[in-house]
Amino acid sequence: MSQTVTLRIYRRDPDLDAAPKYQNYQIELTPGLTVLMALYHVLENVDKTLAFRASCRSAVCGSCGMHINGKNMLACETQLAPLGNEVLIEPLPHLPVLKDLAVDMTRFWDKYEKVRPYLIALKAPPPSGKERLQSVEDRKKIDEFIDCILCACCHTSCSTAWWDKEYLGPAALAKMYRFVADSRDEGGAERLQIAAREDGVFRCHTIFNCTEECPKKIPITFGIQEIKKRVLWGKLAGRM
Amino acid sequence: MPLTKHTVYPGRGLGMWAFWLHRLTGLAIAVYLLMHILVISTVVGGAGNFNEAMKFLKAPIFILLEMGLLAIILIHGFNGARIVLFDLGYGVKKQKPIFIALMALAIIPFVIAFAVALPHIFV
Amino acid sequence: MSQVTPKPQGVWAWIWQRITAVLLFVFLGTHLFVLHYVPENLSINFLGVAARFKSVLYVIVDSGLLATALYHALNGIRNVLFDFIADEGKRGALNLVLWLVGIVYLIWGAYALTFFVK
Amino acid sequence: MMKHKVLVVGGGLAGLRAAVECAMLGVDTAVLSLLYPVRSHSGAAQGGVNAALANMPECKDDTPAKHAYDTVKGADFLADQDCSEILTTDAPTRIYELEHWGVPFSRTPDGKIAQRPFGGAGYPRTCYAADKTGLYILHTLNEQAVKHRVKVYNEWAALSLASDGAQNHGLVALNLQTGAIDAFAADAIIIATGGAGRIYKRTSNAMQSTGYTLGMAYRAGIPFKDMEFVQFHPTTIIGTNILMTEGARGEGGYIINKDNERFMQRYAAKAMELAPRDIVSRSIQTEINEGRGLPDGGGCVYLDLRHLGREKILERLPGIRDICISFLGLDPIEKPIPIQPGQHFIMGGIDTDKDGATILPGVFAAGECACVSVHGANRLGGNSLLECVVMGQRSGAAAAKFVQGKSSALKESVVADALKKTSSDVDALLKSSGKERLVTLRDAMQDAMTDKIGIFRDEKPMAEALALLRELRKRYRNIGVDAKNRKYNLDLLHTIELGGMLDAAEATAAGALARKESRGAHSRLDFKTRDDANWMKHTLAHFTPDGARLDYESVTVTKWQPEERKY
Ligand SMILES: Cc1cc2nc3c(=O)[nH]c(=O)nc-3n(C[C@H](O)[C@H](O)[C@H](O)COP(=O)(O)OP(=O)(O)OC[C@H]3O[C@@H](n4cnc5c(N)ncnc54)[C@H](O)[C@@H]3O)c2cc1C
Ligand code: HEM
Ligand code: SF4
Ligand code: F3S
Ligand code: FES
Repeated sequence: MSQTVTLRIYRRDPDLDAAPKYQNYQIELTPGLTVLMALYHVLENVDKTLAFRASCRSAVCGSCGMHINGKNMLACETQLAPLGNEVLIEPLPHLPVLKDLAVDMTRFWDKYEKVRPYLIALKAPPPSGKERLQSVEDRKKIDEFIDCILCACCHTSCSTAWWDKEYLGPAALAKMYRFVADSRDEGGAERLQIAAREDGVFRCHTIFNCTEECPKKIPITFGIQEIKKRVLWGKLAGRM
Repeated sequence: MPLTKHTVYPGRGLGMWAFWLHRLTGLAIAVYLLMHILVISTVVGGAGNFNEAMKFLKAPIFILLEMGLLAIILIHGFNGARIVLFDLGYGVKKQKPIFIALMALAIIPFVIAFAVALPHIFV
Repeated sequence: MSQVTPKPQGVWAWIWQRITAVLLFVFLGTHLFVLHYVPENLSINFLGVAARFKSVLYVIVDSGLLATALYHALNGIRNVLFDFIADEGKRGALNLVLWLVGIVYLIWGAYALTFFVK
Repeated sequence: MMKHKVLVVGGGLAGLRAAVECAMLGVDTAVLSLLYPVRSHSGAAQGGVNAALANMPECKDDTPAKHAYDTVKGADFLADQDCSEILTTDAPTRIYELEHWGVPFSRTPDGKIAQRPFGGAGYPRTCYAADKTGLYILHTLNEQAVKHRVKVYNEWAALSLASDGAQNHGLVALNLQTGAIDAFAADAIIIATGGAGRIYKRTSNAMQSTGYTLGMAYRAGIPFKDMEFVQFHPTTIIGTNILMTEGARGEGGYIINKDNERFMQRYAAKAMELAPRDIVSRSIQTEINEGRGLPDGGGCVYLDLRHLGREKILERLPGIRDICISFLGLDPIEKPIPIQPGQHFIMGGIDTDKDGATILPGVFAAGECACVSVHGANRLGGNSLLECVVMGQRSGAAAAKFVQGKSSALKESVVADALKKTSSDVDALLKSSGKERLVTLRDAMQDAMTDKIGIFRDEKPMAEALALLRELRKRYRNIGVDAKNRKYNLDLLHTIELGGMLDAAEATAAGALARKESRGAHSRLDFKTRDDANWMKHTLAHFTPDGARLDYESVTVTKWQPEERKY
């Protein structure tokens, strides 16, 4: 007994189409079929002009973030069957559309680069040339935040980031927290200065969409609040 | 280049609804506040004008509206407490239950005020 | 890598929004209690208001309420608008307008509140 | 035309490490990558990266020399021993450096980098960061590239090299986002484009691991080395072929066939499911070939974890369970996991020396696409990420030196000619009314590779596959694309890629058919043993329009004479 599902896909080539079109594709449901594999099926057998991003097909590369049935998620790890008979597939919200489901990520990467996304180590490494020591407990503090795959599901679900194009946004701030919380990082003051600016943590209204949508279950808002707290105490103590 | 358009993120995150409630109630109270100051301050103009205005506002419908305003203030105030809590670093990972609990708590003062106001609505 | 440009910091405004929020909880709580839980006060008239405005304690509470609520409300409006206004110049202009509105309201409100205090 | 001193093709571990090296040496460097660097397949590596750090109590007397011996033995003695020694000697420096750059390695109780045991190694020497080592290293290297302001051309596909025969002057590439084709003049190019798993139907590799650029280098006159050595992983899930780590069997998982039989008892009665990778892969394949697969004689067997119980699965194998739920829609606590062997890694690749240099001056290669050779006939787990950082660094340093010491000027005319030629080729492809289609040819190639150049090899099927692949290469000349727009045209990209994949596949089949012995991952039914007298040599495959021309090169032996591989 075969069951079919309708994929309703956002189509747009900005060079040609003034407005987006939604196109329907019937697809046969097979056991274990993911949204991504269904898209590949459409691309290879039905409509070769379809554009989308994917690579690892195992939820680690962060390419395939899309807006599926009204929520941001990774197409590759999402089973098609539970999504219902008609599945709406759109690009990540509020980023410029390059073509169909592929969005222009420039703004997203800009924010990432703004938070100095690298370990800042002022002191030279140990004279032995060996590793910096880090206790098991200290390592645990960054457990959740190092899992970010930069898929932009969070950033494109945050209303503040939609409206305020300058706002650093949850992904960049989660990256910042990954370093702020790392016992080896010595960029503390510098990082908090960046966080304290008008486009920084204080534009976050604790909407929590980011945390809700993160496919890696990173408690992003928690990280942002931790940074706020540190900036706050820094200010109050006159350190900043 | 074109964007997809959303005003409200279509997901159903409770946190987002809390945000929208807070923002809309905040703006509503802000508008009310600015009017309220103007209206009440006409008291300096003497009894005549003021009582004239207040008589108008004594109609039951205004008392009902007043109750609505109270509800709005309670929602904003109690959720505001939630936000301040988060800003101090408490409860961020339990945002949903905390929201539900505070909203439940806000019902209590509302019910009491409503009971007090009830006789005035049906005069 | 994009250069970090120092911008005016909105941290103090953010902190004051929280401080006024906590104060409002107290002031507004009292204000509402007096108005909504004391049945006689539900019908507002000149004598009642004028009488309340003669009580120094009440005037202190309401003055506090006036100042904190104005700051909190106008700064709140500013917060909302800043989500949609990125331009530095426009943000500056908005700040100015809100401060003006706030100060005018504060003076007028304070005048009315203290009108009956002898 | 864009100009850079060094242009790195590929933003995976090897490419980023090379780019960071050049940038640190003050050389003008750019990365050109089909994917945003953090999307590279290196991010999928789970297990870890090897280095003799001697951090665990059990490995106090581990040394780079012992690591080198394990590598050579694992390679079934086909590795160049001087290269394997370089790999393992550089290892500690490279790993400490990664730590200094911020890789969040898991830690020992005294705060050092933690190490775990891995197959084929005498000591626990695989440094790890939970079960996401590759992801963390990839992101850290990307961060270093940001820090050193390396320019990245995102979502560009390299199409062809611009060589005048004596030297390379740049390359031509397709900007996927706009559809434009443009040229890059560069004194040195470092190819670091990863594996070629997609020439097989069943592979643990990413969609983007096509091996196109292998064909690109090959056509520019750079030979392949040892392409016939392809590693198969025994346990990849059916459908997507996502990897189920060896840990699942390490924790006590069974493998069963359609009759519910733990068939490993017939192949490796002692080690059972924990026999070496190649043996387990071969056993599973035998069961499937002989009709005891699932469902009803189909293409998989079961990895059964149910007897481990809910608690153990949740505690030790949560990642595995998540994958099963997301990708198979089943919970391994209640149901067995349908698995099958899948292509996992290519030991061979673009022939390079120990500094990543190829025979074409101005072209370097590093990472999985290159063959130094450090892995010989079989790679050890954890040595591949290591190769990426060690050879990435070395090729970066060598390219920087090459560029700085270069006297002759770049010939931009050569690059402009290459641009003209490649542009017109692509235009022709877009306009072509060719009858052949991507999916037909690709599926035929993938089926042939999987069925006939797979885990078991035999004269007749291999000859058939080789003939078919040559036929497919001919048919490819008559290919057309259906999507005609330029922007983000995946049909066009995939069709171009297929050309390079067919080159790599054909060379693999040719090498495999010629090598009349069984060594490492190359396992022939008609020549079951290793033949050091005749075959202790590297295969080199040179491009000709009709197919690979093979010749051979001796293996460098320094300390260790070949011996029988016993574990
Ligand atoms: C599932 C899995 C698990 C693994 N686990 C381990 C492990 O635990 N330990 C270990 O040591 N090894 C492991 N390996 C092997 C190891 O991960 C890979 O060999 C290694 O990561 C390859 O890195 P790379 O830099 O060579 O290429 P990749 O990381 O694959 O990067 C290739 C880059 O080239 C770019 N590219 C490709 N084509 C083009 C083109 N035409 N033009 C421009 N750019 C292009 C891509 O965009 C990408 O940036 C594993 C492999 C797999 C598949
Ligand atoms: C009972 C006491 C109150 C508390 C605890 C409280 C708390 C808060 C807090 C914490 C914020 C900041 C939200 C953010 O930055 O995301 C806020 C915003 C705001 N408040 Fe209040 N508030 C109270 C009363 C009021 C009153 C009386 C008014 C109006 C006169 C008001 C109007 C606003 C407005 C307009 C905002 C901006 C909304 C936004 O940024 O989305 N609040 N409030
Ligand atoms: S924080 Fe989560 S949602 Fe945001 S980019 Fe990282 S993985 Fe994606
Ligand atoms: S959704 Fe946005 S506003 Fe803050 S909590 Fe998340 S960043
Ligand atoms: S394809 Fe890599 S995350 Fe989905």
